[in-house]
Amino acid sequence: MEQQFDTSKIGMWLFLVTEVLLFGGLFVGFGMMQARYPQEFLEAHEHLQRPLGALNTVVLLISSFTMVMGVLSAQRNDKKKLVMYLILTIICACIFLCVKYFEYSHKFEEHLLPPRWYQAQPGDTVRDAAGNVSHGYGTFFAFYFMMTGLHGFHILVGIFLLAWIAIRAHRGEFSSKYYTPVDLVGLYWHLVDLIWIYLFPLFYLIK
Amino acid sequence: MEWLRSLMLPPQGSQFAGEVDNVYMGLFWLCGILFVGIAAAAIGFAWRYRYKPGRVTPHQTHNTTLEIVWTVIPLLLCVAIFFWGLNGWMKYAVAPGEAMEIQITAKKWLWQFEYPDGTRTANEIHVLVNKPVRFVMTSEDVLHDFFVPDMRVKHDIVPGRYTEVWFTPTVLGTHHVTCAEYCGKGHSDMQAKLVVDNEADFQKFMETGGTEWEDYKMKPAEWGRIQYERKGCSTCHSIDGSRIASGGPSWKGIWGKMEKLNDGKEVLVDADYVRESMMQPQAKIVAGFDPIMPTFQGLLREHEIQGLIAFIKSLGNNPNGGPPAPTVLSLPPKPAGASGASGTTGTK
Amino acid sequence: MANTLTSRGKIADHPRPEVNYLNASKGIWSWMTTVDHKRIGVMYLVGVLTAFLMGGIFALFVRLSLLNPKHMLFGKVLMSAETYNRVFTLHGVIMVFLFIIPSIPAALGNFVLPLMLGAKDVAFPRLNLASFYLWVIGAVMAICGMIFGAIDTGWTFYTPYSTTTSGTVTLMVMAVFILGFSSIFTGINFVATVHKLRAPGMGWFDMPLFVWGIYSTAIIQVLATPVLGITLCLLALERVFSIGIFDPKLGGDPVLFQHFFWFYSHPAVYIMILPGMAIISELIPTFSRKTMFGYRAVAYSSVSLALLSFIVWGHHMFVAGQSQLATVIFSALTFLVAIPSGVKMFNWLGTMYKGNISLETPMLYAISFLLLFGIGGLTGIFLGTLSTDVHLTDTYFVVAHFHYVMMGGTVIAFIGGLHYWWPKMTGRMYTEKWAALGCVLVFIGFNMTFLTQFFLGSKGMPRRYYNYLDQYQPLHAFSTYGSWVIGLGMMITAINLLASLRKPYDAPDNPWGGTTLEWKTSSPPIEHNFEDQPVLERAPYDYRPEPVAH
Amino acid sequence: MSTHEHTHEHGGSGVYVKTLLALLILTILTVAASYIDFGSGNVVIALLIASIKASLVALFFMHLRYEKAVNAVIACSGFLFLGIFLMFCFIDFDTRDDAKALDPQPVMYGPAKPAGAAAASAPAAEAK
Repeated sequence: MEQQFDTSKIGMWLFLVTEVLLFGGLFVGFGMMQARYPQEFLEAHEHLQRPLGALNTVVLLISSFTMVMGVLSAQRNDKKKLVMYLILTIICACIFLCVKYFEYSHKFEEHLLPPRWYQAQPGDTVRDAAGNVSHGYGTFFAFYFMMTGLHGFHILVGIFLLAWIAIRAHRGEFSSKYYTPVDLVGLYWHLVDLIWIYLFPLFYLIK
Repeated sequence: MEWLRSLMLPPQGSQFAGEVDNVYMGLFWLCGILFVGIAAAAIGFAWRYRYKPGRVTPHQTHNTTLEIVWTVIPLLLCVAIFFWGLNGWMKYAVAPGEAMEIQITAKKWLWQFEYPDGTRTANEIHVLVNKPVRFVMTSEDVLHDFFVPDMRVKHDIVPGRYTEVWFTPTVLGTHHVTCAEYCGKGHSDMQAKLVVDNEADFQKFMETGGTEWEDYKMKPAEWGRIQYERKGCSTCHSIDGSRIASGGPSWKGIWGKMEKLNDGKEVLVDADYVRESMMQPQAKIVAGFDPIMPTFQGLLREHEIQGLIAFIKSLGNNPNGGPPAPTVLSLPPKPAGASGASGTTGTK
Repeated sequence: MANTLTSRGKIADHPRPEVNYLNASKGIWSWMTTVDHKRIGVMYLVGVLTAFLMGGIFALFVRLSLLNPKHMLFGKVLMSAETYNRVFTLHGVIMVFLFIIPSIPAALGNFVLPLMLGAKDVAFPRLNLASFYLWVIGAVMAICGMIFGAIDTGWTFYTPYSTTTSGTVTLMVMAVFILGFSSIFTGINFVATVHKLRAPGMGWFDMPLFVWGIYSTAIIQVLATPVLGITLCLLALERVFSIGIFDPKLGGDPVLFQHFFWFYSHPAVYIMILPGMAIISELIPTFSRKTMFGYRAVAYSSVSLALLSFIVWGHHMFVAGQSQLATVIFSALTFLVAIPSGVKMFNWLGTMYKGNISLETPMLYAISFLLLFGIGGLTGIFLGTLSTDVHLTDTYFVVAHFHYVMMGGTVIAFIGGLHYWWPKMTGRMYTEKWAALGCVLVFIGFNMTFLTQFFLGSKGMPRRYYNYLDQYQPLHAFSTYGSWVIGLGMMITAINLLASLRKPYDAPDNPWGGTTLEWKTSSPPIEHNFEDQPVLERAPYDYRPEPVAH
Repeated sequence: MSTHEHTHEHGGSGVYVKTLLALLILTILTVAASYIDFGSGNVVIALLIASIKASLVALFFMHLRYEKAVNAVIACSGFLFLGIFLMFCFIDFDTRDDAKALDPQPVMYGPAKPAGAAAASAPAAEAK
């Protein structure tokens, strides 16, 4: 059992590394495009709602805390608390997605979208003689949607995993002797949080 | 060993070729010896120590000294080779300041060259022997690659950017330019000729201005419109009748007209007058304009002048009529070896 | 030579068990739902060999078309430029993504690795099956892309050509994306297996060198493949949504795409060659009956190659428009790769020295590998050296170089390994004479085909050319004749192996006198690999006559 | 199995609460810092704080602090190789010395076709 637990952990960490590199490619792309369109990225990021981003950061951090408390409860054979913490985590995840929904719909209303659909905003200063705005604005939002979208997809997957774990926990399948799935889903959930920790300043804060 | 070099490598056409070939041949011998050693050992051992029932093999797990030796020696060799290659490449990387600059625009599947004076050619390029030449390259569509095997130079051409490559041609005659970055259906047809000329031939080539005009032999007015934009006429002369501030008269409808000059005389706008206006612009100034036009003496070739005349004529004949502009141009002789360029040249 | 086998072939140490992994359960369904690493390995083997056949046929067509510059065959034009571009693209995509990358790790590695470690299965058997199905889905998508459209980008998908050309590029790119995840799952599985499932008594330096090679490969698969995934996603998004990252018309940078692509695809070269080297490290000690010379050096060189492979990708871009500083740095780093490769070569030769070498088919392949990979590796020096690379890159010299490494290296090692483990996998011996003939024909044909291409390239013939100058015709024709010899050799090899399947089980447990654990079970192995958990008594490759405690 | 339980219960709720508090304080800090202009230090500060937060999550929530070393090595390798990727891309982008037009003209879009803009820029650059 110990052996299997260790093996699963190694497998999970390897998987998390692939996730890091998957997002990493997008981070590198973002960095290079930021170097190419510094002014456009600066102006475009003003359209993001910083308070909502901060709120989501706090929500995710709390969800990470409830998750780790869930794992602790499993280690302590406390089934009731485990289920409670898992449900709390799911609630946090849903709040996160709700906030994201409002952010996304705001972007759609304002046509702050990838290049093909981007509509020039009054504050956009990088323009040619005819008044067409630079492609860089749309590229910023393309990256915004790609990266937060991929992240949001991971949250969504996480919700299903958490629900699955919560049901199994409710059935009493986990104990201090066997709680590998709880631990692995926990690791996954923390990674999703960890990626958001980088996404938040990169998109919302950096000038 | 010259025969071996020429067996493996193309003729040497530039100052790079000697050095690149030396490195190549040096590596060839080094790798050849190493390979013969490996092959001799592999085959020799397989024969010398071929299977005999019951033979007991020694239990050699390792030999630290030997292993360090065959790690360190290759490492030193590699460092040496790196610097040898770097040495040749540094020259390739930086073009000398005095190099003639030729602009290359690559597109599917055509090479377009432009000289400093605006002369353009397609799929054929003339350079002067023993003078460094620098190519500034960009692409209109996808990646291409300017590769001249005889010169040992190659560089990708990236759309949206300007990359460069340079060499000093040392051998007269025609060399092959070829596209080395996959660019689609016509990739392998994207060929050009690089002609290395002596001083006299190069002068002759520059005087005739390449081969582009040949496509417009039957359409002199169209050729004139290209010159109108390319030579900068358009900055001062409109073609829609409007007057450009601190510029010259519009060309619309002036053909065959009697123009009033600032000295009170009148002149018929015909081929002679237009030609004179380009060569000696201060000779006759139209009333109401300043004598600000520079002379184009020596900047326009005969076929370009004729094209401009035809273009002005095409912008509207005065019904009173004037002497017709020549419809068939008498053009300078075709440069030797020029090939007909594709019809899409330079009409952007 | 014919009697070497019988002279030392051991009859099964214990009676062959009635039930083995092949007949433990019956029916297609039992195969499709299996989590047995041996069955998954066999399914992978069938898959990759099918892909190899397809890619090989495309290769023969490419060569046939280049037989003469007018592409005439019996008075007809064999293929147009568009068709030619599609055919070489399919050859590249199939060979790289469907065949070579999964060939040794996923097919042979899946079968052999747990056996070598004395394990019952890989760490995550269900993930293993998932990996196989992802491969199947990727392969089906790629084939759909071929049938319902065309793709003419070359296997490198360089932008902006790939973002602007018509055809089923998006579908093909998504297929490769899925194949990438298949590869990642295999990698995760193997790393965890090597870490956790070694037999009792087996320390890291008691592992067979094949395991070291596969382990190093798995590290690359895990670390590099995700970047390929995201690169291809970005490419697909660029095509669909014009996000402006790779296409200069939209303000993107095509050179950035090349960074992204080669950050995966250079390490991928080592995903392809490291397992090949790993097989050779098994074959040479076994057939020399001598312990591996410099075991630790070979093990370390595998890992260091894996790590070095991540910092040299820019040598694919010396003339592509990256900065000159980057070019110089990448060239310097590239030379580092030569060292571990050289160390391996010298250690293999050192192992043969004073050995007791029998030239059965696997060893013939091993010696072919030494010669061909020797040429492939040494010509790499020409391409890593800056001044010569400018002339040679993007020519047939590069084509010849990587075929010497990929085919002369990996494919030769793969077929050698297939012959080595064939008795274990199928329980049958093939006909030695025909197998040797196939090997010799492939070796001769291969050199005919690709040695000529070095000369074509250094003379200035660019790669991916449909039309070529008449002066190259004789060399091209010779190269094409060579491809027919390879085809003939491969055909003989394939028929010989398939014919052996018609026989009853006749392979001994340990036909070659191997020392690693996979030879301690029956041929073919039982469903759970070993009757009893094997315990490592001696280090691998210990050929001393008397058992010595290790 | 008592040792088993013992080895797996790390930290305890006290440590987790402290970690969460630290994370929340750092979040407030980074948001506050974003309203102050440190020039080129903005990026450094934001990424530094993010990295501290990420480390806290990895060390305590993900138990890396208590885990076997191999998991930490795996986790670090991911970031290490991502760093290599980023570093070499930046080396290239930072030191490019194009013959002309160091920074390509920003590509505009709107009514004008990007193709036309790209074609027009070539002669314009030539005239300089």
